[in-house]
Amino acid sequence: MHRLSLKIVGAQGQGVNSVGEMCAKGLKRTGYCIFGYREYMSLIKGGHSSYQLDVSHEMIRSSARLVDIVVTFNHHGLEKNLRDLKPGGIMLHQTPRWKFKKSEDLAFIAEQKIQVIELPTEEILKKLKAKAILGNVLITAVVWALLGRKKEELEELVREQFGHKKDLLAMNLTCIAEGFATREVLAPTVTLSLPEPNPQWKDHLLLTGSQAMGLGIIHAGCRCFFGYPMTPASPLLTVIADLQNQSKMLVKQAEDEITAAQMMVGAMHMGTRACTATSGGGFDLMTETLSLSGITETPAVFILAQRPGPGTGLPTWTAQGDLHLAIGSGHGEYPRLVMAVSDSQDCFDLMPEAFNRAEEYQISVMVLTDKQIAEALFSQQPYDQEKAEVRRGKLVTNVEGLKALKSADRYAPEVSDGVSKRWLPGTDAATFCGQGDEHTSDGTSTEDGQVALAQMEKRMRKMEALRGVLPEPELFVVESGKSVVSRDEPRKVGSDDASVDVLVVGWGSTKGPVLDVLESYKLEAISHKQSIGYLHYTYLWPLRTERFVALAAKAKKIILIEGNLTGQLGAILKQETGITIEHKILKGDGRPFFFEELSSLIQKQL
Amino acid sequence: MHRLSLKIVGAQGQGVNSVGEMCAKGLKRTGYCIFGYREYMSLIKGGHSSYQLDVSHEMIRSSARLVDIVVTFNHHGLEKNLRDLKPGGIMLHQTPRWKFKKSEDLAFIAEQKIQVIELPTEEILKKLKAKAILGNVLITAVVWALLGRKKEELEELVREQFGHKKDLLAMNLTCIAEGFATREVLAPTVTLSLPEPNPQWKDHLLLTGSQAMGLGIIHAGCRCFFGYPMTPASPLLTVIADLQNQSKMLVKQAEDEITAAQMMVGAMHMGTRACTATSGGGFDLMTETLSLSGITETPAVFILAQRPGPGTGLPTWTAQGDLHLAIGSGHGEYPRLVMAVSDSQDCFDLMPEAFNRAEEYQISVMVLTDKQIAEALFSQQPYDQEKAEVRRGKLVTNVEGLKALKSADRYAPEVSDGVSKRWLPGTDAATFCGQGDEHTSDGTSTEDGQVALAQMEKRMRKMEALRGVLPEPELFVVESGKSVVSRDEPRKVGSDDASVDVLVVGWGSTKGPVLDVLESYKLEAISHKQSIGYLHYTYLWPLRTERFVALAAKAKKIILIEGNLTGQLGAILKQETGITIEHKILKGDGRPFFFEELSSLIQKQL
Amino acid sequence: MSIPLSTSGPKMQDYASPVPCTWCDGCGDYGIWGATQRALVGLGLHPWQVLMCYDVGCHGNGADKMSGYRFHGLHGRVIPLSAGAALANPRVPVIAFGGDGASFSEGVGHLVHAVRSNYQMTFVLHNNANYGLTTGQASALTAQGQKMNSSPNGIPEETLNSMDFVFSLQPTFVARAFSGNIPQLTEILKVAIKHRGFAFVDVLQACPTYNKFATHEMLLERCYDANKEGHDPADLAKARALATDTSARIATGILYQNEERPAFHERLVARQGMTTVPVDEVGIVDMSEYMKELV
Amino acid sequence: MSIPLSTSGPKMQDYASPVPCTWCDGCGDYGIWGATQRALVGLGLHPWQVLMCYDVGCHGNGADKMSGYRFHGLHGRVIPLSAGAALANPRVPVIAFGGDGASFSEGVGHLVHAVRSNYQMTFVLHNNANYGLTTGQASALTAQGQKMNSSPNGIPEETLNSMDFVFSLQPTFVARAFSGNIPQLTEILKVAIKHRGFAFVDVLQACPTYNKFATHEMLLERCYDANKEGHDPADLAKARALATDTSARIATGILYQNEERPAFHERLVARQGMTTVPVDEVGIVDMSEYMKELV
Ligand SMILES: Cc1ncc(C[n+]2csc(CCOP(=O)(O)OP(=O)(O)O)c2C)c(N)n1
Ligand SMILES: Cc1ncc(C[n+]2csc(CCOP(=O)(O)OP(=O)(O)O)c2C)c(N)n1
Ligand code: SF4
Ligand code: SF4
Ligand SMILES: [Mg+2]
Ligand SMILES: [Mg+2]
Repeated sequence: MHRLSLKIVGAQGQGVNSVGEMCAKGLKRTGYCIFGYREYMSLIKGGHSSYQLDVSHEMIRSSARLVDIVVTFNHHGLEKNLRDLKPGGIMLHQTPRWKFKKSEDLAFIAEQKIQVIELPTEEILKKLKAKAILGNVLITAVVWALLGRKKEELEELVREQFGHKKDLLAMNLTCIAEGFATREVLAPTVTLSLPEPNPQWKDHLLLTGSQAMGLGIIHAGCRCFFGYPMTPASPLLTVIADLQNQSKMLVKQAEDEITAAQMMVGAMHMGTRACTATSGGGFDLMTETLSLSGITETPAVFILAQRPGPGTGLPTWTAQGDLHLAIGSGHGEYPRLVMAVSDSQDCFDLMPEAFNRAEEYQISVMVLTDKQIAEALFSQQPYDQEKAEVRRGKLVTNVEGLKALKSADRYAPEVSDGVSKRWLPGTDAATFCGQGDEHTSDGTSTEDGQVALAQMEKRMRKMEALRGVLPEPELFVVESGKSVVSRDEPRKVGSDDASVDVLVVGWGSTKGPVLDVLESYKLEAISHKQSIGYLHYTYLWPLRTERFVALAAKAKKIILIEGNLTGQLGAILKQETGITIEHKILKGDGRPFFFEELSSLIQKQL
Repeated sequence: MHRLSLKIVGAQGQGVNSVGEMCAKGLKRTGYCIFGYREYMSLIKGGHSSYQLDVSHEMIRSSARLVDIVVTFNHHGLEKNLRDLKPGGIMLHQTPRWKFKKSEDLAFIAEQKIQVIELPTEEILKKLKAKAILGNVLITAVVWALLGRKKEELEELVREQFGHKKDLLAMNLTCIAEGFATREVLAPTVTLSLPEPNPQWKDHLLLTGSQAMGLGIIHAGCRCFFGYPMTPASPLLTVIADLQNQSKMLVKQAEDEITAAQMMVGAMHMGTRACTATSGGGFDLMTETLSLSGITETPAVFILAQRPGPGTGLPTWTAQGDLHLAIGSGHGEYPRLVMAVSDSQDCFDLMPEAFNRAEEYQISVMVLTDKQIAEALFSQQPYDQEKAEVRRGKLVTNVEGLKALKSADRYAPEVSDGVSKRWLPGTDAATFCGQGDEHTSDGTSTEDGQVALAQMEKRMRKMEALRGVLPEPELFVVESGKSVVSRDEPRKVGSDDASVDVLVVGWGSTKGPVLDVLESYKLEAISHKQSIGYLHYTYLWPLRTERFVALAAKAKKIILIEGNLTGQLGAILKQETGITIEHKILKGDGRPFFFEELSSLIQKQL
Repeated sequence: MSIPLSTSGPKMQDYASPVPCTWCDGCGDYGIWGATQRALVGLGLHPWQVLMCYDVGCHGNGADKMSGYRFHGLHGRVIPLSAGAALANPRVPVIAFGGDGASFSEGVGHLVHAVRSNYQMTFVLHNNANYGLTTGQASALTAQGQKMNSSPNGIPEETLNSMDFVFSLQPTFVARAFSGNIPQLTEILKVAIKHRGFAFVDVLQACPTYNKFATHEMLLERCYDANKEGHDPADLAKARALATDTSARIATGILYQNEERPAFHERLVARQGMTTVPVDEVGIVDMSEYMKELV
Repeated sequence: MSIPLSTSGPKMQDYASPVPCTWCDGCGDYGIWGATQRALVGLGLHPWQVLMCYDVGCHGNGADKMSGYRFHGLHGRVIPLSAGAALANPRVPVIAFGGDGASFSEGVGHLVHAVRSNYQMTFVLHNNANYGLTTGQASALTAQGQKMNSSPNGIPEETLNSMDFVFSLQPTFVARAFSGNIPQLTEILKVAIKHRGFAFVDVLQACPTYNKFATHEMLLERCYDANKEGHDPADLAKARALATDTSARIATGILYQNEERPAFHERLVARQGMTTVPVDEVGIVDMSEYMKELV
């Protein structure tokens, strides 16, 4: 797969994101698949940040560690990001009269044949009497020229954005022209080689995981969102809030996470669909509510956006360190469902399912995401709107059904799947108490041991029922000469799986780089041409293990890949199956897996 | 072992606890071992409650399901507690002209040869012109007479209590005399047979687990206690608060659990010893702080008193359902120590260790207890005050040490056990930042991946270091004809353990009933005379597994006993060793294991 | 708030529960429990038309002692739970019951923000000035110098002046009542439940078991009906003064009411003109328009 | 509070840190940061003699930008953390820094109880009237009608009157300052740090990036030094009026101070007469007397 990587770096607030977004949009429209990745620091302005775009005419889902071009807004980038360049890479900077002084840097530039290009942005803008902000267009134009793309493509973009402001548009167009001209002067022979575009990408959406999740939430019929800002969950709050005038959703920024969670549970009890989103520390505060909704059997949806902990940790970086938290937090024993998204497709598709499962099983559903997914930019096929349905399980709303209800139906323990009927305040029926104390079937508090046990067992039966209906993890197989093949239409277990020699197991945002890496192998380059399968867990608790056990039994080697230090999925797999995964690729530095990095880590294990 | 069981029942506030405590004290002073158990409801007055005393001349650590006598304060007890009686048992009640009417009750009484005795308390008190409260002494006197004990023993007790109030004392003595006389009239031939007393018990302390833990905390040099009321942790708060004028401790009832936890961490950071205590729901709220102290490496001690969840659950009953909570809660990955007390000995002995480990490893220590331990009454050998020591690990306090410090010593990652130096605000040394963000060695925030990883790994190394020094679980073995023998002086691993045929595994408050049951077997009555070992886990995370693995390999059968529904210790044992424990005795009704109940459950598995 | 009236009025027995009350003799919770039922019946509301939410505490033990849709949640969290419910369906009157421990300690932040947010709901404070259910610890409203469970020397903190506090938050409805005056409390609750926005009803509640400083007798003696003495609930300054100063006598009644400020859900720009409420709106939403923006 | 004076006075450079500040240009946090160091030097306190605790937020990013013992904890929790530290060793002055988001939303309960508890500590509110670090969401102190991140239509809640709120809690020290007036803030902090009990210092802080309604310029124009105009901090009624009403001008300075009420730790009956503080007392305690009671 041909991959071109652009990295725009500079101080936060300097325009890194603007240039990144403009390039991304332009390239996608031209017919490329884009994967965008942002790095920034936990402060407002001035922190060194970057926006990286990995571009291909084929599907691309990860970032490379080394890039073809670094575009830097300030001199820090010149030094800090020099070693992000591939041999022959381009350093495009804007620092007048910059000279590398460190001998290592000079040696590196010479050895790696790095091409350093100085763009006199300030000078040009002065000449054009343009405001500083127009530097972004100028830079983009230079990059565009280096990419060998047409000026018109960029012109169309700015026309779309500034069409209604004539003067501004004119100035933008001037900057584009100037950018192309400048490139001809400064670096006429330097180019970044893109493959031929593929028109299939033109109609794709370009969105972050947070945007995708926001759309998924709205699509799912969620009508109330209770949030509290916390990176990397706040972008979702912003997305949902910004869409409220369109979606007419009720959006509340609560006074804290406990409030957000309680409001969500209150709204769910009343009968709408509601959710909340937070990160680890905020989620800790929500866990008492999580436990409450376990006993009241209130549907609930919690989005848990992971970042590295403990404590405040690395607020603007990524991790997969809160799986055990999602599974083990909240006092007492009660059923719950933990699922994890891996990309913009999941972000959309899984949201209706989260609400459906929450309502069908009257449980809390935790949807794990992470900073990487929340802020990465995906090229997404327009969503299929026919797939989702609203399933509300044993919710009674019709008049006859309501009339027939007895209070004691609410928590009737005699149900084999543990799920009893549910109906809503304000409907004309026998009333009950949604009860946080241990209770009898109509929600009366009880201290009777047998009654209590029956309720406990009733609730816990939901776990077995759920385990029975949840999909097994998805298997992606690399076959000789072929791309990654998903074995999951329809998702099935066991016997018909080709046995794989090497079984790679993972979850969450690691899926992107793993698939990119496996796809790049196509088994040609791999010694012994072993077959490799990637087993991706979307549903993490309750954990289905049949497929894993079957594959593990035949695999010569199992490799666990997780963005945490202890191998949390590995631990629960062992807890459930007794199988120890000896080979682990773990990561605890707050960064996602980069393409080459992961590729070589996997290769080492093969 | 000869066991006599008395159960006093009635409405909360009627005097159940007074009579129970008086009997307990009297019997212990006379030379008996007492195990007291309270049941009551989550309301203030009127709820049906009980105080059960199991009495023996030998060590006794559990309650029987069936008792020798029920003393009831009201008519509810007559019906509700009739079936708590053994064949031939006594129902002593105070309801004038009570007649059993239900045919099942009458049949039960006849078949089981229950002796029903009506004590005309009201009438007698009227005759004596005594206040209602004196009914308690009267009843106790009757019981005392039935037990065949001497009047003087009881007289001494009331003399001790009321010696300074002459009139009251006289009236108490009159009631005792009247009680003995009444018994002669009402039931001259009815007796409760006690074995010969054993003077060894006379000097024992009679205390609840909460009292024991309070003493342990004070003994450990803990100087600040930050609490918030929540059953079953509130009795500890009450104990500590009531002792404050003696201990001079700083006791603060905080505004909520988050505050209590934060204050504790603040006080620990400043350099004193502090702790907090709560139950599951309150602990949920503390978990963000738990995670924080993971990254700031602040010593912290959390007491987690378990009751059945989820939600409010059964607030005044017992459970062992929060082990996974203690291990898995709090976002991110960080080291922690989880230990569980099992009786009044542990409650005292483990507290200094909790603080020592917290300070040595600069981690949070969670001490699990439960309602059963918190409120049970134990006969406790006076504590050995020579055992405990204060170990504060790498805390630097001496002038030269302080002078030599650099800021970067605080979180220096190059330490093999993960523990770096610590020193206190207000001491004349280089200063640092106790940092909740990921940081460099002096506590400066960092966003550098390598620095972050080094700190993560540093902290996680504490787990391995800790695992190396924590004791293995204790093994108790039943040998032919002998009582339970502990194999643990000194605590050692593996090879020298006699292999046992049946390995019973458990933790926490189940230890008492398990030992009582095993002791009762002495292998005589058991088919095939298998040897049985009880492996008791005090230290639960990190989990030592060498001894378990060695014993499991040789055992013909392994039985897991836990007061929860999912087998939480079993799950972590499997996660760590891959060994599945097939046979499980689990309990989720809020009650502790009763002696006969557990005995027959174990027997069934043998 | 406009409450739909049902054709056949409910009766007291519709609110009856087979579960007997478990409060101590003389507990003020009986009075609040009785007045609540009367008020609901008086408003013509059937049990199925209301949602009552309970905090944890002695008062919360009332959750299963009457009919109606109810929810018994966590200690200190009844306000946000109720607010969430009320936002989801403002057509159903939501009444929250909470203790002083819950409302001025564990959950005081929720009270602060509910007042300033003016959610459409009623909050009934069971103010017994202590933590009843956990057996008599001090709350922020416990008087100085009282020996309490876990405070054997009395509390070292200042007692919080709850009314000054609530008035600092710009409430739209403040009433004070006494658990021993059921008729007055009933009338207050009727107005509170119909109030547009957040109605704060502080009920001074006798707790003979643990509160020895503000007893039924003391309250009976010192409480008076300010409305009867001519107090106009529209007069904010007077209301605040009356509410705050309880040194001589204790003013009860509807101390302050202002229905000009819209309730929270009415202030949401995005939902102006909506005729449905969120519970009506659950269904798959077409995303075509949203997707267009992202191509 | 009596602070032990050291023989050789500290200098400004003792507080210097090699870590450069990361606030936006024109951020009021610079002023507070500078004034804090000046105040400490002015009081003769060496970096090792104080503990500074930081909440999470833009202001909290200052935790590693100066010397001294410091602790950087969780969002909304700086007050109880600091109070715990101060209780453990009241000899070390403890200064807590927190944002308005932290103090009036997530952690508002702690503020309430710290004021009524009168812990021996200083609390410096970085009041930029928004959530800075999470990129400009509204806080409870954000003005009406402002479009903020996640509130594109402005906030639907009422803005909280923070001073009326704090005064309702019977504070013993209330000051207001402006981040643009470093000399005045320095003097205020010096008095606050020495105050007996909980000193609440509200610093109106410019946030050019997200706060467009209470800008540096606007504050510069409207703030005046009330003490210079003769306001006596002992006058509670006047102090409250000055603090609460900011419609025309904004009174700054030490608005209220009362040192007659003992600090929390001084009010503890059990610890009367103790000459040690809890950090001095860690050691095994003989339990013989306690055990005697239990035989
Ligand atoms: C998180 C949490 N902390 C503590 C408790 C224990 N608890 C139950 S009720 C209560 C307080 C009761 O006081 P109040 O709210 O005044 O109600 P009252 O019983 O006086 O009516 C407490 C602390 C709990 N259930 N949950
Ligand atoms: C429990 C928790 N929730 C949310 C956050 C995210 N967060 C970080 S700072 C902050 C608020 C910042 O506002 P403020 O306290 O006013 O400080 P400022 O940045 O304005 O100085 C929030 C919500 C967090 N760190 N922890
Ligand atoms: S303790 Fe007080 S509040 Fe609780 S039920 Fe008894 S009297 Fe009522
Ligand atoms: S966002 Fe505001 S408060 Fe934060 S650093 Fe920038 S100016 Fe200061
Ligand atoms: Mg109360
Ligand atoms: Mg702020």
